[in-house]
Amino acid sequence: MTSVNVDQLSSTDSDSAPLLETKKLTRHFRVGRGLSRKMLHAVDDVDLTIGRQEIVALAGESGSGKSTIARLLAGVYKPTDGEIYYQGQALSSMRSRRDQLAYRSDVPMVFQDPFSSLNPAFRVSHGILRSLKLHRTDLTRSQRYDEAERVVEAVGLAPAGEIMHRYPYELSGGQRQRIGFAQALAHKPKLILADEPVSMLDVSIRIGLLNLMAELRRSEGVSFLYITHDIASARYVADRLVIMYAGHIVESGPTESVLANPKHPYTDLLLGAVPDPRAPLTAAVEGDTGEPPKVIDPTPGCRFRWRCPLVVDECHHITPTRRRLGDNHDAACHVAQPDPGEENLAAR
Amino acid sequence: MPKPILEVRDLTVEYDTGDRPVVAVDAVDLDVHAGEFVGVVGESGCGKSTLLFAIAQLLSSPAAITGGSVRFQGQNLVAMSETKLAALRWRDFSVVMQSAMNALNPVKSIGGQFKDAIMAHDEPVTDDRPAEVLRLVGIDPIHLKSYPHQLSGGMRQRAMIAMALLFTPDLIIMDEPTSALDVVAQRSLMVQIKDLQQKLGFAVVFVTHDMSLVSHFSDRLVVMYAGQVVELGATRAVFDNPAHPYSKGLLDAFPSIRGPKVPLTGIPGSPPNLAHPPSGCRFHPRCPVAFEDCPKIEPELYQVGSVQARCLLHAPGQTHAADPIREATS
Amino acid sequence: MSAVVAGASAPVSSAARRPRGGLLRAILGNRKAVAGASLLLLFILLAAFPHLFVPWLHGDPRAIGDVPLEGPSGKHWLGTTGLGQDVYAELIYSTRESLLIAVGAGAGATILSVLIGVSAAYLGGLADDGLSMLTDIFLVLPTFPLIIVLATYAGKGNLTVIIIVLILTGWSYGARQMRAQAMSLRNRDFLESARVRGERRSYIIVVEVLPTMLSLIVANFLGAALYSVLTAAGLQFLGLGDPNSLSWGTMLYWAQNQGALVNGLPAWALSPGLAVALLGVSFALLNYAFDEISNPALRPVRRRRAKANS
Amino acid sequence: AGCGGGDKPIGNAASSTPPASTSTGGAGSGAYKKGGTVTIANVGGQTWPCQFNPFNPSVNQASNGFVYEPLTFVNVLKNGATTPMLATAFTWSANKDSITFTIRDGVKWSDGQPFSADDVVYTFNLMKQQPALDLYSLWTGAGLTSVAASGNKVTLKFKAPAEPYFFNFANQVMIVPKHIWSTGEAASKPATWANAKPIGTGPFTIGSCSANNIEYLANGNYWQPGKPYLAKVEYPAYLDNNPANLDLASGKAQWGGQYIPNIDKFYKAKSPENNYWFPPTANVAIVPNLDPSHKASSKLAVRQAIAYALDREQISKIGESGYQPAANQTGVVTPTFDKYFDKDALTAAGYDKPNQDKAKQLLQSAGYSSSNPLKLSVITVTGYTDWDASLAVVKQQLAAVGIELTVQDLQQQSFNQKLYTGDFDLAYYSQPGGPTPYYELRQLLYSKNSAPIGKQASSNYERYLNPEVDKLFDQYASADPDTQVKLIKQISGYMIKDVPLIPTTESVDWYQYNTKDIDGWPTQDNPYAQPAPYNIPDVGQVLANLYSKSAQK
Amino acid sequence: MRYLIRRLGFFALTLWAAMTLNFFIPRMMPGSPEQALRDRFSKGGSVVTPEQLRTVLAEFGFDPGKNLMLQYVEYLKSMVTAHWGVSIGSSLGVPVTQLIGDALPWTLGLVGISTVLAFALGTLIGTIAGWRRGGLIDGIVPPVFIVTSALPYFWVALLLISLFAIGNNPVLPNDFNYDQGLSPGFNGEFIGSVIKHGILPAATILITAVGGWILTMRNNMVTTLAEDYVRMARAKGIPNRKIMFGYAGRNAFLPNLSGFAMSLGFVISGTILVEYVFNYPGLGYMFYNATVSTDYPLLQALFLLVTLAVLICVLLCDFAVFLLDPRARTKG
Ligand SMILES: Nc1ncnc2c1ncn2[C@@H]1O[C@H](COP(=O)(O)OP(=O)(O)OP(=O)(O)O)[C@@H](O)[C@H]1O
Ligand SMILES: Nc1ncnc2c1ncn2[C@@H]1O[C@H](COP(=O)(O)OP(=O)(O)OP(=O)(O)O)[C@@H](O)[C@H]1O
Ligand SMILES: [Mg+2]
Ligand SMILES: [Mg+2]
Ligand code: NI
Repeated sequence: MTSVNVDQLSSTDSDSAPLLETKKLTRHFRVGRGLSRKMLHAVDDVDLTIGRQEIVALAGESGSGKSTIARLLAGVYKPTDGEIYYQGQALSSMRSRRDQLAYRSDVPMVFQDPFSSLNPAFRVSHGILRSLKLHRTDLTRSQRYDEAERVVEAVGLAPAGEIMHRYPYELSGGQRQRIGFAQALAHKPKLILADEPVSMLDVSIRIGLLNLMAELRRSEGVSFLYITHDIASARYVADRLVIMYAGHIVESGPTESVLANPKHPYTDLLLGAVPDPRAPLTAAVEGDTGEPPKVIDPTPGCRFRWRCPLVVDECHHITPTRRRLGDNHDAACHVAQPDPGEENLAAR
Repeated sequence: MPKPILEVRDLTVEYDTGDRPVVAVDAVDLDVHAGEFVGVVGESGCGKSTLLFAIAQLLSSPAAITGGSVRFQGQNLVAMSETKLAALRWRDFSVVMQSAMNALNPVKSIGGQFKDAIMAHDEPVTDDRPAEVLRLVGIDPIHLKSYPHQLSGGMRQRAMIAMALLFTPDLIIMDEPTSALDVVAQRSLMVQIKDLQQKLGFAVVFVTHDMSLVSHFSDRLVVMYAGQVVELGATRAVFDNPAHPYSKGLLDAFPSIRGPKVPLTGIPGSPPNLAHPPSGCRFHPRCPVAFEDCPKIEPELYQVGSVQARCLLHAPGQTHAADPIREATS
Repeated sequence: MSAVVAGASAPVSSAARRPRGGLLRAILGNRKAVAGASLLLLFILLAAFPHLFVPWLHGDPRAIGDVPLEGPSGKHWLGTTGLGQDVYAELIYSTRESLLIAVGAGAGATILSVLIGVSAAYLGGLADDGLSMLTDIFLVLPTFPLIIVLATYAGKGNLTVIIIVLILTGWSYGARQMRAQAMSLRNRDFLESARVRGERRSYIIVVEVLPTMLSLIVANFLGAALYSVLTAAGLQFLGLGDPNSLSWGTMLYWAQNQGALVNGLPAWALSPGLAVALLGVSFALLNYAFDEISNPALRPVRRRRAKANS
Repeated sequence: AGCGGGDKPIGNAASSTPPASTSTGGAGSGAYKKGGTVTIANVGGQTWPCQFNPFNPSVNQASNGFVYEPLTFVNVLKNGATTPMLATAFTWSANKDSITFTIRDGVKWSDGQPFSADDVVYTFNLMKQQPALDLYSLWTGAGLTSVAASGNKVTLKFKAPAEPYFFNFANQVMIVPKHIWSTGEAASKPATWANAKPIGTGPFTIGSCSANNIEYLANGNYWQPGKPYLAKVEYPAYLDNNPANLDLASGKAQWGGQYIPNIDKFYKAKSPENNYWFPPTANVAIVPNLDPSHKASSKLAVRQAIAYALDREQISKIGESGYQPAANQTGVVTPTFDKYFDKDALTAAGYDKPNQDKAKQLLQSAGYSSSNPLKLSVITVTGYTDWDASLAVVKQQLAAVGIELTVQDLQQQSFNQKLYTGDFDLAYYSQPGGPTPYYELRQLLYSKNSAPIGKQASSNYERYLNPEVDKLFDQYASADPDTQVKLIKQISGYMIKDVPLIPTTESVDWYQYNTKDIDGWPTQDNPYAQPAPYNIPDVGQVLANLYSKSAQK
Repeated sequence: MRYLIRRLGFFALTLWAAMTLNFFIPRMMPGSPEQALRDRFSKGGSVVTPEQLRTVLAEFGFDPGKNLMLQYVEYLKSMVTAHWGVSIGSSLGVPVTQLIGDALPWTLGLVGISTVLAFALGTLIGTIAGWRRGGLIDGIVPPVFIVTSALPYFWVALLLISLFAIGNNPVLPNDFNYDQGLSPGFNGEFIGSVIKHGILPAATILITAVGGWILTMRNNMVTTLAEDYVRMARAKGIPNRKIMFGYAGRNAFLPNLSGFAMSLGFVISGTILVEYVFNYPGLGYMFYNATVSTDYPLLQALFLLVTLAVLICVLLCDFAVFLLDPRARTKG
């Protein structure tokens, strides 16, 4: 690992260690059937750190590997390569059921698709109550129920008692999404992996949930990995913004810094595409069709090179690594310019 | 101003659910002029798609038009026979559906689906017209041989739009054509649509629940709430000075990537159940500025400056309050 | 079996929309379901208390009378058999066995389908290949001859044997469907969600997966029950059942062998078949009703006012 | 008695005239004009394989009698009266261990070749060379040692007196043409040879054959002058009774060998020309397992109790609709074998009518009571529905005296397995008989036909072992006719005394005939042959005598 | 392409496994060919020893004493090389190929045609009923066919016989495949007779089988009609008939097709009863007969035939789906 890890460097001491850290996290999927050996590189060499009480927003193109990262962190997928450290302890070393339960209790996940993430055969309270039963063994049955009611109300579903008694098919997509969120809140976790938790909500309700995230972070110290397409909402809640493209993290930095001063051309393109009624239309992206790349058996080189307006020769042969280009702000691009004060750091 | 090509009057659509009918579109009036880009926004479930399908006469049971008329180029589509409609469809107005994955027949090639449309009409189009329109939306005509599942989401949407352009109709109705796409792809597609519209001069009715999306592209904006049009006017005018508390709420709930970071509040409460809509003003249970008349009197669309809004605050002779925002905080 | 296990084609997601608390209400609200359920209820009553329906026989439907081969009359509503037995009484008393076969074989085949289908889907890999193949083999084996072979082998007539045979030959169709559905469930997020929550594998299969498939399981049970009734009747009609048992198929066998039809006694020849058919109809009705309940799109629509869309 | 055929006991010089043709008497050979067709409705349960190998019992029903003929016809219904066929006469040696047939002159095979004593010798020797063809175990069981011809005489020599085998070798062995069977596949594999175009001496030849139907055409070369009268015989392959019965009732088929339920209403009432006659030939009996390992059935008192409890008339009336007459405990089928029937012995033992009290009393003596009821099960064959019906009646009758009977219907194969190896309490069973009661009784009671439990018995399935009875059978072979009658009566006595079998009804030949166009049928008054179309070779006798009324005009 | 090879591999493997079962299952039945033969012999009055029975069977190519594994190997060889031997059951000595050859055309003609007809008709009616959902056809047809699909085959057969074939002036024949007096040939009379004899059995199969297809097709159709692309087709102004068949029908048909292949085994089984009741000399009855007479060679060949037929049909339907559905094509 070279210079590029921007946040405080990892330490083995669990107190000073970041809440969660990944090193060279990689996940490939086999595609095609039978004897096909083609590999889809969903996530490649990802180093990601989430601090305590931090909201990290993860944005990027559809299919760039955001959900895959969340699923890796939640233990749904096993990494092809690399390692995840939770409070300094490697996930792969947690083998006993107790360790695993403890981790699952601390790090729940909100799934992206609310239509498939609730079991249609059970009332929506099922998942919440099960979580409580597994992770809050101190509670009695009725306490669990009260607790469930509390979190359902917290995500803005009222009357909570009635909603909890419904079956998923009786709820709208937005309502289901909030149930998923409530489920993650239920047992006082340390880090919530929220995979596009507000995508189906109307703007108005969306804001309520974003405010809830901020509030939770403030009052209970919960960290978030907030995956979203909606950069504006990321700006609204997140401390740090991480941009992915085709399995790589291409840029990462404090939210305001990234928005104000994007280093990677893809970030530029992405920001330009975000519609904003308050801002005039920018004609930045003429000609780009927005087609995501296929990351099947990639060759070295920048994965954005075909769409990049600034492409140089180097981009075709060398995969760029992340460099520090500003205050806590780094990007993986051969041509990106560092902030004035950061040249020395960027030099290799 | 010339006569509009599409005049929707008093259009009402009900879903038959067994017990109480759901009135998904409630007495909607709407004019669309030639070459105009009309955006229809509103939260999900407020009846936008239903309205579009009602205009295109594409509703199928349990939905049915129970009142009103849809005049297209002077003819009432509601009363028209299916055969006559079939002749009109696609040639004069076409439809782009919400999700191209489902709207394209998965077992037919793109070219085959073009051919079906051509065979259904005796339009004098040349054989390479499909290739031409595909190129127009930026797809290699080689994909005429492809099947839908072989194309990416963006390409499918483009192919749909290309198909809609086949006979260069006067009106294209689009139902959230970009909601399944990535922001970048969405943006690129919107730019292209706008471009084509300006080039070819067709009118567009464009449905979405993404306020920000229409802000850049539409000429006129229709805001729907619970099956009703609650605000109607030039896009800029609505955005600059929303007259209905719901429109205002929508705009206020919008974080922005530019400008100062301000705390935002959403609209409390949840969308109404259309089978049992609230009495009076349908927005009143969630309205920050509701007053005692709201649950009792059903508002109409009142003229407010250059826009129309369905809010009792703007009813002629209303003295209740002059400034809604102030009212909310007092 | 008439090839149709309803629900075969119902979209997988249909299972997802099954009302549970309101199941009874849903059934009561569906005309097919009401008809099917009342028919079934009637048969259950007949099976449980046959003597109530033929009180004058004092529980012996097999009593040999002295007017053989007689047409329907006030005394013998459906006539008499070649041994002078009352056809109506036999008909009523035969309900029990047919119902037992339907329910027993239906349930057995369904359990086997679920076990094999779901295991195949869930275990994946080699186990899946093996189990799928087993399913396919049983699917292509000539069913009826196999039944004949098994029935003769196992010492025929015995009710349990017939039920086992029907289970053995009837499970494969359902297992294929179960596997397909379980496959589609395998990567559904709610299972992942349960795993992330920290649930054990066994809990997930039993508590999270099976209830989700309930609608298919019910449909499968009804289909298998229908198949069992028809096939068992066919077997007995061919004389592969126990000719001394009281069942509709056996009655038909006797009617056929004693020339009921050619002797102008259609009531004897046709009424047991009608009973089989009615029991079958009740299962089929319930089956299709379940389809409708779980997939509202299939419900019949009321005629609408003129201009809807066509 | 009819003309010609003669009522002579086996062994006497036979008359040289062929069997008579009509029941009205009078009309002699050649009295009828030729023409007409008869259609047979007899369920074979399979489609026709179109093979006519007379040595293959699975297919020879369609050829024996039709195409192939025996040396002498033995009439079961007339106490074994003989009719000369391919042999004009026969003579036994004094101790009946050698018999000489005089072979008929002027007979031609249907291909025009002359028939001779060589063919007869060839046929018998073929059976010796190919044991698979020796269906009656003549060379092995009956002790045949040589068959030789000299001129038109053929002599069969046996190790021991062989009169009981006369029925087999004279009546059941079909003579085949040497010139066909000594060449090609017929010679190399006579057992499996299909013989699709059989050459025989019989009244008919195969016209055409399909899986559905065999069409026979009159044999122009037939040796009986003027015969056959009919031009054609149609023999469709019926798979199941119902369609065959329907076709008989409608007159579509004129000759049936069917069990027809409710026959008077269903068949007879349909037309005055529809007739039936069911001559009894053997017994249907409850076969008790006499092996001591079967506690109840091996007890004499139990068997007697059953025999007393049964009301055979009722079994016959309800179970068999009266078509099969009631049997009696002597085992002698009446009226067919009245001559051998010892009515007095039957009455003396009290078996002439049911006696429930006696039965109950016997049961009590054997230690059974209402608190310790006798439970027995009886095996029977699935598909024999009349037996099922009879057993339902039996069950009810036995219940009346306190015996609980369970009826177990078994598929033929399982039934055989159990029957042969002795794995049953009671079995319901019937064997084909012969021209005298000797044949049936010997099969059932002779100890050599038995086997230990677990081993396959050949026909004495109840495992009755009585040296005295064996001795009586042994004496029969060389006895004169009167002694034979006495011997049978003595054996009947053991039937009454030991109750080794409990006959219930008498199995009959199912036979329906329609006289609208066809006549010349065997009847009760003129029983010139067993009348069912499945009786071979009797079917040949009937076919040669049938004529079409319409062809006479 | 890999998909096709996989399918073929599956085909071979399943066939082998099914054939193995087909070999062992009959041999587990009670009784044996010897006993069956003995039984038939003794009915004709012959008395033969067990050795003799064995010689007879050996003459016909069946050696009961032979080691079972050896028999199995020979069986596999003979099945593959189509040397199916001769019957050792009630048609003792008749080549199995001849027996099957006689019966097969009739079964194919009757059962094949009426099954396919039922499928085609059911699909067509189902398409229309689904299309006119809530219409008159849809109101009547599905309920009626729910009832008919639950009727037992043989019962319908008996009913038809009692309605049309018996009584004072029967309209149609109740048995056989053609009038006995006729000789097969390509003449009007014969063909007419064949058709007349086929009407009732075919009607039986049609009545009981068509309902299932109607109902599944209708339900598929209803689900398909709710798809956006159907609405889209209407939006394009494509004529209704074309949408009904070309868009909705075709897509709804695909799942039905594999269902058809899968259910073929059941169909074949059901026809045994039809052939039995109508005395129709086809394979179904032969199957029954071969089973009850322990006719191993015939049974084996029949088993093979049916297994093959169903397997091939499954395979063909797979290929058809493969051709009709481009999605399946690229999956592999
Ligand atoms: N189980 C899987 N098997 C095979 N490929 C997968 C699997 N899961 C994800 N992928 C592939 O990995 C890539 C990344 O997928 P991922 O879901 O992480 O994207 P994402 O960034 O979350 O996209 P979106 O914004 O659409 O949710 C995609 O190309 C996807 O097709
Ligand atoms: N089949 C139906 N039966 C009853 N109600 C229905 C049915 N289909 C739609 N609705 C109701 O009609 C209303 C309008 O639906 P519509 O699809 O037009 O909404 P929309 O504005 O397009 O929403 P979205 O933005 O989610 O597409 C909704 O409240 C919905 O619940
Ligand atoms: Mg994702
Ligand atoms: Mg919509
Ligand atoms: Ni208001």
